[in-house]
Amino acid sequence: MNFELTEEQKKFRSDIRSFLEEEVPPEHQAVFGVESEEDYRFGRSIQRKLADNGWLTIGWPTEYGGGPKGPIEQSIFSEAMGYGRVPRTGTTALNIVGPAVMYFGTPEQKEKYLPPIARAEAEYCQGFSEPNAGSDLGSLEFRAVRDGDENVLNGSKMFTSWAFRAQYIYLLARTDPDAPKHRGISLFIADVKTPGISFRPLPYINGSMAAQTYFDDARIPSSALIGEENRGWYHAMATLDFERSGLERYASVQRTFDDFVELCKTTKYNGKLLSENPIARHKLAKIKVGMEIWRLLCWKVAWMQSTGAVPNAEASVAFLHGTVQRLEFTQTAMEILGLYGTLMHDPKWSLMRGAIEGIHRESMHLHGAGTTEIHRNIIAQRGLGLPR
Amino acid sequence: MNFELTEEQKKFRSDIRSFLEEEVPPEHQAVFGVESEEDYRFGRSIQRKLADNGWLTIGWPTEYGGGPKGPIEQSIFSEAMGYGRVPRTGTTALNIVGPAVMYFGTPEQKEKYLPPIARAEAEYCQGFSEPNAGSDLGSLEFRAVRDGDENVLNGSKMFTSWAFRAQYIYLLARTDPDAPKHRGISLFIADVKTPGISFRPLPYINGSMAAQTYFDDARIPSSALIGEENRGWYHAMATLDFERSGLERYASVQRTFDDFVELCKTTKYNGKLLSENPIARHKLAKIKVGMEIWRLLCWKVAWMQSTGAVPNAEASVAFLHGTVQRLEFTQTAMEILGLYGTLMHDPKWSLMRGAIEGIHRESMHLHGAGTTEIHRNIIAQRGLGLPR
Amino acid sequence: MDLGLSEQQEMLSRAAREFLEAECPTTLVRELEDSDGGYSPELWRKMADLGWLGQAFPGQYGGSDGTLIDQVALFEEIGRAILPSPILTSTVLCGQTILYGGNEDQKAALLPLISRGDTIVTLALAEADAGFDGGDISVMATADGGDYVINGTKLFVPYAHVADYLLCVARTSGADSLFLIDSKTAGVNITLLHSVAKYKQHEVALQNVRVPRTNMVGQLDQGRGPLGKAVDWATVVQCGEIVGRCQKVLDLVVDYSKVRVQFGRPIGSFQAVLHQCADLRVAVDGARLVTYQAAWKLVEGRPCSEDIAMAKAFAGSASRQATAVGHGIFAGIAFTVEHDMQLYMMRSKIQEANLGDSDFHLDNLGGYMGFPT
Amino acid sequence: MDLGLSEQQEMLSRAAREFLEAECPTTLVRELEDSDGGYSPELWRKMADLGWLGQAFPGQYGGSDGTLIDQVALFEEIGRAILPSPILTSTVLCGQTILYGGNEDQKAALLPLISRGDTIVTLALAEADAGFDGGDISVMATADGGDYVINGTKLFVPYAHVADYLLCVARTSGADSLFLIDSKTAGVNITLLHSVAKYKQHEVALQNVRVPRTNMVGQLDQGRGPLGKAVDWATVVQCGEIVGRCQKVLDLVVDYSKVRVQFGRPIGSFQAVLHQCADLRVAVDGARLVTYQAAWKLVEGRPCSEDIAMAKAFAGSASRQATAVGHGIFAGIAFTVEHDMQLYMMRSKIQEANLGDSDFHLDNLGGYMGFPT
Repeated sequence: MNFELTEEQKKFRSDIRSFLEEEVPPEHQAVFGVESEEDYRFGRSIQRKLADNGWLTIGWPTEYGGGPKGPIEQSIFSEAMGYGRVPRTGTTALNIVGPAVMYFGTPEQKEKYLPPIARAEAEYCQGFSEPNAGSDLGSLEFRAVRDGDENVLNGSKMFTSWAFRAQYIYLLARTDPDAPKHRGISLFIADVKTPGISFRPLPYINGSMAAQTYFDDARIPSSALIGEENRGWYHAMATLDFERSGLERYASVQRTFDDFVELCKTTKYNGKLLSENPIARHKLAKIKVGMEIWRLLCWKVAWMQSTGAVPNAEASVAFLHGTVQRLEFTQTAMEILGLYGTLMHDPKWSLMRGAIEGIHRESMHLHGAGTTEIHRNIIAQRGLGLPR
Repeated sequence: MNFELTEEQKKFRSDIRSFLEEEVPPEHQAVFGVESEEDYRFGRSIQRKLADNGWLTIGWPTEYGGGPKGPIEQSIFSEAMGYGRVPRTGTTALNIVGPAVMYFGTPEQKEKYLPPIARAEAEYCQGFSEPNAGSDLGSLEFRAVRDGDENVLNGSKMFTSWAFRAQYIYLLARTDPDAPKHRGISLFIADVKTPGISFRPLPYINGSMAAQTYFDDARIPSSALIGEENRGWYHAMATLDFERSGLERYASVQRTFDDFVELCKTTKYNGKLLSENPIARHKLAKIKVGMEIWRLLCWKVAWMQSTGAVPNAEASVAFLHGTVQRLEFTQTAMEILGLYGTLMHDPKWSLMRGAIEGIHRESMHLHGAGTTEIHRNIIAQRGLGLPR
Repeated sequence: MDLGLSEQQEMLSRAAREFLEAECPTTLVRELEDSDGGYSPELWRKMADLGWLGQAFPGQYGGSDGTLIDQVALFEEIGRAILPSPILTSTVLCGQTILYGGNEDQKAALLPLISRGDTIVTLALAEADAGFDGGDISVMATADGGDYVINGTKLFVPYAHVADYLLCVARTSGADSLFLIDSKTAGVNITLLHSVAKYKQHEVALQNVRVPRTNMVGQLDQGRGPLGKAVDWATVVQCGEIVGRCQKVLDLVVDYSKVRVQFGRPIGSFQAVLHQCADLRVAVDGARLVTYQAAWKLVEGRPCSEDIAMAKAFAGSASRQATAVGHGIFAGIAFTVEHDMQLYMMRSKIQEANLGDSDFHLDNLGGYMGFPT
Repeated sequence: MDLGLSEQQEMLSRAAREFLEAECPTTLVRELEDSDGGYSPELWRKMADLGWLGQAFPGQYGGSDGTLIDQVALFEEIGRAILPSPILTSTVLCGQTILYGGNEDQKAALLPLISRGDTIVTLALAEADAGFDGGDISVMATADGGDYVINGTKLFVPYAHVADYLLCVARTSGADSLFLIDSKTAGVNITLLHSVAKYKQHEVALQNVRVPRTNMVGQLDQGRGPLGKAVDWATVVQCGEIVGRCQKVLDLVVDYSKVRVQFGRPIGSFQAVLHQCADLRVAVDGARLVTYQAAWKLVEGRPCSEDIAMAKAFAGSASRQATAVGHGIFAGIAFTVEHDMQLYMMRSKIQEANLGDSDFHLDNLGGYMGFPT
């Protein structure tokens, strides 16, 4: 048993931390979401530098220009990115599309899609959810019909994050309407400029801009099919496992928690430091415990991956705990802040640039990567063997 | 709107409180369950005195020797019994069997069964649950087959509280195995001395003694059928509504809470009063709020009944809140007590005669009158109209 | 015992609900978020006509002689509609303070104006280092001839930008006094704060603001008396507003759960959803009862400090629960700005913090229970 | 990084589980509850033979040179089996104290005896007005010639009735010192307390108990040093025992949920049941990780006060959750004495309180975080 990194890994951690500290000063950090064009561009520029340093794809197999390190280094990278509050960009490409193309793509697809991702030049959005297919993703209605060497796409996708930044949309479409629910679905990569694709802006409450996406007889080349036809559901599930630790999310919350603890030690209210309030002390200690549990659960996933094991329930355990924990932290912090919790990023009076109010909104994201209910189902059914 | 009782009701409350204070001194109070023979006999003797005072059946219709008061007085009575920690006896008879006989019994049955109940002379146990029919009571397998002017009973009943005190068992049996689930069930009252009925002791963790009850060709007169044949399920559900406020349960917990708050104000630990611990203060304040909510939810049920309304979801709301609240209180109190929470009724060292440890065990009764899950279903489906 | 509203109160509630459903849909709420004023003067006028703005004032001051119970019932509807307006600060907090502490001239002059909606008054109490209950007030009022000169900065002052008067809590010789400051007085500087739900609260910087002595409400150094009573009253009203909002969130998730189908079934048939709804129902029912009990006791003149503390503490937790349940059940769509759930969530932050959050009231309650501090 | 047990540790765990499943079924646990001794001398002997009783002692004292990680792994199995025995107090708490604080003679004399199971030592620390961490100790030890004379009363002393020695924390001149008291010494009065799970803990009244100076463990007035280290060690072991018990409860409810049919379906297919199981799994996984992390840091000689506090605080909450989930899912039958769930619930109370409950450790943690008291 060993809870520590190797010397080499520690060196990597220290290098990336130093790099990010220098390159991402506080005014450029994303306290929670990525709100502005400037934030986005800045985030991309950082990723390009990370790519130049060989770090961006450190968890990728060497044959695709990655590595040559494994899941532990990938996790160190993610944790550092989160703790450094680097504005998030390119994550769908790096964590989802890249691995899918590696595992299921043709040589041509690999050559076309992977290098731009690895150089932080390509941005992808994801077209999985639909208006009538949320947690029940298998019931999707979006159609892709083969017509010669093209596929004709029709339907609508919800929650297309990054739609207005992306060059590509990575999507699931029903290709065999007669097959059982999960067996008639295929994966595609579509250029967002394809005629027939349009986006309706769908701003999120965390300040970032997503879209609802409409496909009206949008024709894409059949060469954009990723993997086997009608096996898309299974491909998508398999590549979910690539970056499952959730360390980036954890670390960004940990950073805000650490800042908040510091704030409580230095801020007086009604003549007393916030940290002198025994209730605040007790609650923050409790949250510290929950945060540490979160960190450990994430690292357990990373460690399992490093041994070649496929975490499944374990990733849901980490995700579920994190979602609950983040909400508890932000609700508690809002209470400790009192009236200051009603301020957003007020130039004069906000504490921590409104980070607590912001992360409180972010914590309303109780459904990311499947709702918390779905994660509970995964844990119970796959992890504990309960009947469906 | 008026949260207060009438002068007359206050007088009644004050009378019954004084009576119970005098008649049930601390050494006779049931801190949680009724453990000993002596407790039981004492409880019965109090009920007989209450009957003499005309209070025991104050909520019964006058035609059956009750009242002439209504649900409010009934609730005052229940609350006083709980707060006075009167050892509970005869509750199945008074709250369940009595009303069922009143509503559905024949004149002969009323004459036979009601007066002994009203005089606190009859004790009943209840035979509803079965080994394979817990929350899903409608799936009961216990059979009653008509044979001439007798019914032959076969099967087993679980959780027969009071089995060893009772003269009668009030039970549900399947009389038409071919009818849909809830439509082939009938209600009976069986004398526990009937040949073929036997009891296996089933002690509860709160110290009281129940039984698993076996019926092996037990023959009871068909005149013991209560109400219509095959309508027993509906009769049973209808008479559940008689005393639904749950005030007795609430009040007994409130009493322990009040005692505990007093204890915290007077007991030093590590040189400080327990009440000086700000975390204890905070938690106890929170529990006080939850207890008050419980009281109000119970009284809302009582008040609804007093207006002629039939509380349904409301009774489940009160019950559910109470179950959660009691557990929270006892877990918190155990934490505040530290090592003292590991003591039962130790003659020398227990605080509050081990009441907190005892009520902690009692609070493991997370399933009484249907599991908490069932109450949530009732609230959601009957109260909020959610689909089944 | 009668735990229900009277027929008249039920009528008031129904009428208010119908009025607000017609006049204050969430589209208006969104418009008002983006407006400078943060409330609709047109709607404000109608509210005045309905008697809402002087609901609890005596008839002699243009009021409707309503009780706190009536006001809670009305604010349940206001909370349900998440109506943005200065009604709580102007008619309840300031109105009640003037009613409790003002002299006859002040009452006769101001209350009818407030009641008619012609004058808006807002309470300037909180400061940078002190919560709503004041702690040590740093804004100073110094006597100077027949005037007082006021200096210092107030924070979180709602609707100061549209207020005709600021009811300002300031330190005088020995303790706190209350001053009505005409908001157009020289030296009053009002800056909008960047707040959730674009709530119109402000920094109010007071620089040598000169106020005639006759604008003092209540006696010198005794401002806390009437203010405390008004805060008690307003806290109960705030609870009513929270209850109304939570009930609305419950209604919304229940309606959605009946129609949203996933895995071939309405999601309301899934226990996980159903149980969250049931638990929220428990919380809302409880919050409502404890709120009305506090209102009833205050109306009856009974001791009610404990009850008020319990009401606000529990309403706060019901509010957090409603937010979590709403976002959990609506899931993805509730994370979008165009969905209404965020409107309720955003306001939860203001209402939970306003007039003391759960922890503040639990701390008070601990004191009432006789625990040493 | 390696968050798993080593192959050898896995083997130890498996062997321990198999052994305890065979030797310590819950029928034995029930028998031992009702026995006077509260443990099985026969089983105790076998545990000694397996090397469990000297698991973490150096080989030179008859131990197995195991680490704290090995011991946590073993105690997961002991917790799972809810094995009643004095192993925690004798070999862990007292054994480690002697190891940290004893002189060579004491170690050479006692540790092999403890390790072989021939001698049982128990810690007499808590008193009526002071928790396990002592606060102000009132039991006094006064020097008298070559002896010390000890007076006062200890409470909650586990297995005192079968202990050969009491390791007693007593006030000497300036601070606390540790004394090994032969339990047969005149003036030692041991009274069984009426405890949950019939746990054998005692009042130990000490009346002019005379102990030779050579029985002092560690230096005069410096007993807290070795004791504190042993308590840290034992707290992590206690967490391991809790994790094992919670895992067992989870396993039991999962197994039951698969086979118990209600409404025509196994109850595990109902979301309400399924989600409670999932949430408990999260808690148990988390408690295990944070416990092993504390163990690992202690083994590595790194600062670990925070980690120990976090482990016990979280294990305590996982334990409360396991109790509630177990009783909630087993429902009615778990309320009967004949069902095993109550055995786990009853022990949860002892294990949660032992060596500081969640609130105690959260308070410590607050201090480590730099919050003022």
